Amino acid sequence: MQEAMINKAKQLLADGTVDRVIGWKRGEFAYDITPAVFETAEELEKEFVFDDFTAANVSKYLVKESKKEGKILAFLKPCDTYSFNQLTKEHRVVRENVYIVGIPGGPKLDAEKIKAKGITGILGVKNENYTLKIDTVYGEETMPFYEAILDKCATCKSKKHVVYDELIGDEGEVLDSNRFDMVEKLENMTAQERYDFWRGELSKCIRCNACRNVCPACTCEKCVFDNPNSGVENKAPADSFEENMFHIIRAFHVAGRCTDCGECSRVCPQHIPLHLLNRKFIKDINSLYGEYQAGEDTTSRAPLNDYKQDDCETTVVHERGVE
Amino acid sequence: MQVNDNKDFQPLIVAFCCNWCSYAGADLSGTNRLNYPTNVKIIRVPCSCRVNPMFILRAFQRGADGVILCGCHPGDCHYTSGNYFTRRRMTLLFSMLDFLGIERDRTRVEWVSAAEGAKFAATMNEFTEAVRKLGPNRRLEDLRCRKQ
Amino acid sequence: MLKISLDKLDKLFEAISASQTLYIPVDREDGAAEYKKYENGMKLSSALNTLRSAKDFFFPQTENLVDFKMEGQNIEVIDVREESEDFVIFGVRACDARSFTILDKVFLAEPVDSYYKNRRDHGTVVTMACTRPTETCFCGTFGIDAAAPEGDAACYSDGESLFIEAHNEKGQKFIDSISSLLEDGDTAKLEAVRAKTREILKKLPLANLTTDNFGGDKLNEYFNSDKWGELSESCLGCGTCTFVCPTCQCYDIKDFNTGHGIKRFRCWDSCMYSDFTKMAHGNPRLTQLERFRQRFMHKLVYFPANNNGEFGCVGCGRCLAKCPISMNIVKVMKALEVK
Amino acid sequence: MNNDTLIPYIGVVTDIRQDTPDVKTFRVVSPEGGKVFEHMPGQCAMLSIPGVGEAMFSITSSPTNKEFMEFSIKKCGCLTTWLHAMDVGQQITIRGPYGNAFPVESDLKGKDLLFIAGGIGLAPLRSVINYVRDNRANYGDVQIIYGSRSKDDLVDYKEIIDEWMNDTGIEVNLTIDNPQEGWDGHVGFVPNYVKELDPSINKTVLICGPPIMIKFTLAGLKELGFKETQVYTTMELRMKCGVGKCGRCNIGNKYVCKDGPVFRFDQLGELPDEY
Repeated sequence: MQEAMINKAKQLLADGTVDRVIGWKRGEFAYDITPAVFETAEELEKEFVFDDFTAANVSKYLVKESKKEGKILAFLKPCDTYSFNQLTKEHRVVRENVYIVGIPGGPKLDAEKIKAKGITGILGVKNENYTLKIDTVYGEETMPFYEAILDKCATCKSKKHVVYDELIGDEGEVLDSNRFDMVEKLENMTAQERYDFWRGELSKCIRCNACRNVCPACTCEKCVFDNPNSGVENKAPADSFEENMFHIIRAFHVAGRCTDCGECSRVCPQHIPLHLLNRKFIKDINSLYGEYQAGEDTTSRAPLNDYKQDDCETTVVHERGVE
Repeated sequence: MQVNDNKDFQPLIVAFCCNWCSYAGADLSGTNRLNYPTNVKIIRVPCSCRVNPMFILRAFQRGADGVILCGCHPGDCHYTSGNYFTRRRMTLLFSMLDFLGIERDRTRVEWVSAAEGAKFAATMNEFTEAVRKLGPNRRLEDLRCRKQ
Repeated sequence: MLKISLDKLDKLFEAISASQTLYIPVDREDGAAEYKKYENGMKLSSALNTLRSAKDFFFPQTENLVDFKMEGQNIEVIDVREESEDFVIFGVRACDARSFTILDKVFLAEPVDSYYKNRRDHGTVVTMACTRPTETCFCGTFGIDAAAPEGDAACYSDGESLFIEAHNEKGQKFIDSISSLLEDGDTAKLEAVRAKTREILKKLPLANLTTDNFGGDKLNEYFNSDKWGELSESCLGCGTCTFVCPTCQCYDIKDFNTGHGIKRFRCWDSCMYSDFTKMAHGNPRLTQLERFRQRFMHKLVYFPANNNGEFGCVGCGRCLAKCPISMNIVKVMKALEVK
Repeated sequence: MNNDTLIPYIGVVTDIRQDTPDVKTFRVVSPEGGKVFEHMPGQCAMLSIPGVGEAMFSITSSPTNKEFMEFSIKKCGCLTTWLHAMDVGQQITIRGPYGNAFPVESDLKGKDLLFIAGGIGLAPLRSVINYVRDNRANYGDVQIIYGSRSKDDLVDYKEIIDEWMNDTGIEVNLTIDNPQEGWDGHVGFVPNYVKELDPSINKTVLICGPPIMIKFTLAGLKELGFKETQVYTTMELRMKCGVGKCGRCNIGNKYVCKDGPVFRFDQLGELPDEY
């Protein structure tokens, strides 16, 4: 696949269709891959990588990149195309300046999951028939491939590319995922249990803002939490309230726009399952206002920019589920 | 389930009232000499839809024990559709607060028209009582703001 | 050297925590390790290092500096400082132990930061030698020996016993307080373990990384390098690297209005943030390139320039593991290096 | 526990003078009367209104003034707007003094001095000028070139006219950017005026003003034959601690709050261009 992508990129650069390519660059180890822009065939040849660890969603970079001169080639996985489509819908990217090549999606691997197994000194990771052969300083280790995949890939919602100019591989389909299972499990707990669960998770937050800065839906020029005049600007969770507020508002601000790409949880250095907050909104929107998948199209009205006269009242919250 | 009724507890209630209906409704309940608890602090907003979810959270931060949002009845919004958006927005916010384990009875949306002075007073009485039963807000408070 | 059998660790922790607060690294449900206040029954983590660094103990993420009461035109200043309690941090790795020396250079330089010094005076750092370093480790680059950590007292494990030795008075006092549990032990096996660790350290992928080409004298050369654009292009501008870093020490001072007074607190800040240097009239670091450059120039050039060649990095590898886009000091060093 | 520099003192604002439409000068004393602390010309202090903000301002009064400190502050951000709105009697918090100072007791002693200021840039230099005036025997000739947008924007105009201009051995040259009714002095930008005046190259120069003015004036001075080692300036960047620990006001490895704010141009030349 990597070979095919490099060839495709080289060809498009050579025939002048695009001026730049956004993809992923090899790192020091097997897993530390950095999104990068390539301008020449030599750079592509030397550093471009596409493998089990290229999970980063590059669509947010296109907000900036698509406004530069010339056209850019972007390799987008199915989940990335949803993010890109949503950005197009919000007029945050210049669609004409991006040439999208759809590439097959995951499941992608999570180095943290491998490390959590106690495997240290990782020098190389090979996938042999869905068994990972991990070469380490302390000898070879193995683990099942599916135990090391990213959480976001384990609950993949779609293998379908919703936008592309060209496709490498076959067209995929929307999947019947079990992504709301954990949300449901929490909903069925008591309020006290839910409170304890979230306090445990959110108290780990170090407010590095990685979840916000990586999110393809968070594209405000100036975030309310960075604006000294907003009255809520804060840099560190000085109180548990501020932890809660940041995460509620972060998730709320992307409600109805979040495509569930899972980047927030992937980048969280403290492994907080932030995507559950976003999914809760998605689940509520689906059940209360009709099925809606952000990024699926570029024309429909977002659920929070829309209403029906016979929408349910807020008391629906008080009437359902466990107290 | 609260064991005691917190009879002595005086909750602080913040009520966001839309300028066109609910604030006038509160006014009417006053001119009609209807009683509602002094614990209710009214903040007038141009439309219920002006209320950003952050406002609700900030009220809790600064010591509110319950927050109620009052607006025109659906269909009667001065700005045609503001309260429809409020309704969706607040439904999702309340659902999220519930999801985080914060007592769901601390928040409420009520539609009060300019003619419903009696409803305003009754709503405030009932809501204050409900919050009183819950006791002080502990799950969404900022400890720094607690008065020693 | 004095030692205690590893299966008597509980006894040791109980003894320490009887007289002062003890913090040890424990495993969290998600597999990461973090420092927790010791309570009976807690198990020492076997993880190589904690997710957050140990700097929190001396330089917490937020701390109250001073309170103000405002009344009319008058202001009352309330000093909220209190004498810190005595505490022990157990199981600090060599890299984090060195980071305290670096933080000391900043906070204990005149004028001394009394908040930091207070905790530093009352805290005893008990280190633990590494036996299983991992691929992201490069403490050797900064002259740190993972098998012989610094700290007030150091511990070494040979798989059966834990050996303890003091490095200074504070460490000796600590050992004296638990001496009834300790006995003299033969270090032959321990020496073998340490030799083995040092062998492994030599084989790590980053073992050959050196600081030879960095330092205060390279200021303009590296500042004007054309590599910064490429290196910083995918930086998200988040603060992960700074907040997990044991040596990052920049802070912000903010006021919080509680409704009945003002709390002035300080919190960690990150040079990666867009408002770090923003003033009313403008910002000298307008793009992520300049902010990114600042972080690495500080560690590799500015800090050694001001501190007799000591670098502002200890090679703990946290930023290598945690950066959302995997851009880190090692990649920067390799890209920048002019031989 | 010892005093910590991060814990401020209280200062009382006893006088507020409207200097120009957007600059006010505040007189600050301690609640018991007298100065809150001693300083040297060029040093700064952190002023704050709790809950509003804290920022670094240069002390514009001379240390020879034993009764009070003065700060000339231009309204441009959150805190300064608040300061401009307050009344006499208001308490503020103050800590300092921070930074180095102009070398008035060493390198500048016995020298002929040339002060070049633009707009609010006079604030830090006023401290030095008055220090020199009060220790007149220690210094040679003094020339002051000061320019502003208009006559109304000349900070401390009254003091310049009434005191500085009447002193012997002090030459004051004022200029404004555009012609204006009631102004018969020089019209033109500071850098050009400096070249026109063609000061003797034996003088030591102290310059402060907008970055663009400094840039062009420095180029002009070099043309006239001045060396970088003869020219001092004072800098400003965002600061939080004031003691070189919070890590944001650095230019290269130098902290403006601790190693500055006064730099000689040959020192600045060695540092990266990031200010």
